[in-house]
Amino acid sequence: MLIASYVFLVIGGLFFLLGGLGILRMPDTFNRIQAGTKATTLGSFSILIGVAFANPSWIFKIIIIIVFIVISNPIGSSAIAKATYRSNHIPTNLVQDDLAKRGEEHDTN
Amino acid sequence: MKNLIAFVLSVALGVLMVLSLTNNDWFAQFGYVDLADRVSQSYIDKDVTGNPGEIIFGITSNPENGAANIVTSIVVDYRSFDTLGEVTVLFISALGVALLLNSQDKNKRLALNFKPNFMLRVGSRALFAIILMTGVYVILHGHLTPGGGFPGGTMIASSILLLYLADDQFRTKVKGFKLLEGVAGSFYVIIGLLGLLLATYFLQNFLPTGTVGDLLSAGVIPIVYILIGLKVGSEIAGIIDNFLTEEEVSL
Amino acid sequence: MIQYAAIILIVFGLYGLLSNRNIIKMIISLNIIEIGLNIFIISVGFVYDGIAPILTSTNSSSALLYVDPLPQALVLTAIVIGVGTTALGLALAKKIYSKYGTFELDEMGDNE
Amino acid sequence: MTLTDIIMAVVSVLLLGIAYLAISSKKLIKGVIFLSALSMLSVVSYVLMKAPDVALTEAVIGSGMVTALFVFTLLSIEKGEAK
Repeated sequence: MLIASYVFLVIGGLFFLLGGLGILRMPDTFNRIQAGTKATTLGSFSILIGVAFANPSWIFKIIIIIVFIVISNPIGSSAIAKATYRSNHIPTNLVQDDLAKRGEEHDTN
Repeated sequence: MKNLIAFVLSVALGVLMVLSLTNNDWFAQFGYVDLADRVSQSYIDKDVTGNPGEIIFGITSNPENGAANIVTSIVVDYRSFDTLGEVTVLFISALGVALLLNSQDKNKRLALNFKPNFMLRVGSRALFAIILMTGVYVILHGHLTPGGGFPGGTMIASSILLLYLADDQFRTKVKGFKLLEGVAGSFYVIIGLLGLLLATYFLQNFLPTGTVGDLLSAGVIPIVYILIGLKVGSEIAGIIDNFLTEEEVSL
Repeated sequence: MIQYAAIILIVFGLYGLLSNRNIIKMIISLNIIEIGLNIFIISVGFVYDGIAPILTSTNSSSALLYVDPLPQALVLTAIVIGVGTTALGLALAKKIYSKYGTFELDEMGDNE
Repeated sequence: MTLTDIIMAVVSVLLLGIAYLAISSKKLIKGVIFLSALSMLSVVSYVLMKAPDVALTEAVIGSGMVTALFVFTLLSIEKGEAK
């Protein structure tokens, strides 16, 4: 039981390391959001599952925390992406721009 | 030149503080405090008046103070009068903010220059439920686990802040908050007067304290912490509401 | 170790308070002083190898070695009071801006 | 020198660095964000000094409430300038 917990903790830490590396190495803001959201969501899952293996009586609290992270992390990153688009920090080699078709505007500054 | 004087003054103050810290009998060396010299040891042993002996979690029943969290037992029982004064300070500062920012009657909500999209609105409703539930849990278990009325009340206020941010049209019933705040403060004082009436002094714990570690234990401590949580939450939510309104500009 | 860091934080906050002429930055410096003071008060009660002052099912006896709970009780209320005073200061700053149109103390009173 | 001492030294250095950045930054919003980071680091120091109650309170207030109040103030000012 404890060995499974250690394995999940190490996997979670590895994903956090990869997320941090991605934030450092990625070229523009959208790529950084993608690295910082997906990797840390999976990393937090792994760490929480490892804690659940180590201490099985905390399982209900851990389920609530997982639900919280599932809802809050993508919503936060989507809000950051929207704000980035509005404040004109988009890369120049953009292939497709769906928000412009829907009438969204950049801030004029 | 001004900055140089400021630098010299602040460095002098820092040197004075460091000098007064070293070789001082009143401040023990960092990490080597002897608690037996201090008054805190009697709070941990729960023997300010009686002497119950060693306290065991889940076994000892009816000690002088039944809270398993010793910090809570200090905040809400041994030094409860102090806490009443601090809640009053928070109330007065909330009153000052309301007086400064909300003087006119015709106020409107601060209009953000973008509309929150569908996902943000719906998701923040779900998050609101989880944060509110966590706040209520933290308040109710304040005498068993870390937390209590102060952080729990702030969590309730932050859930309301989330609704304010994610929904354009959201505006709470501010009068309800004001009423809740007044009722909670009044009940705090009433519980203190009941302690004066049924026991000997103001804010004394007049209910039986139960077994250490049960949810229903520690006498009046959970009741008082629920009241503090409601008061702190409604006050900070009122402050946020005042900051998010602006006066109607007549152009 | 962390005690001296708290003292240097207080010194930083004091220097910022004395050298800045912007109201928002002065409030930020006051907050830094508050954080430094809170860390210092907590560090007064720290004991090496002590445990947190909460009786649980694993730390079940009051005869174990605990850290000092009294500074924690003082700081717990002081943090919440800090929010109230910060909000009051920011409300005053907002009123000052609506009257003078600037946050800088030196530029006030010239435009009238 | 135990592990706790080493972590405390690292946290102290980080606290001082971020406090310097918060005071010396030119833009106001940057100072506010550094203040929020300073609050989160002080949460780490409270946990190291075995004060979970204080850490919980500071985590809710320092990262959420105080930052929100500062940002609301700056937001209303910017709106007033745009008009």
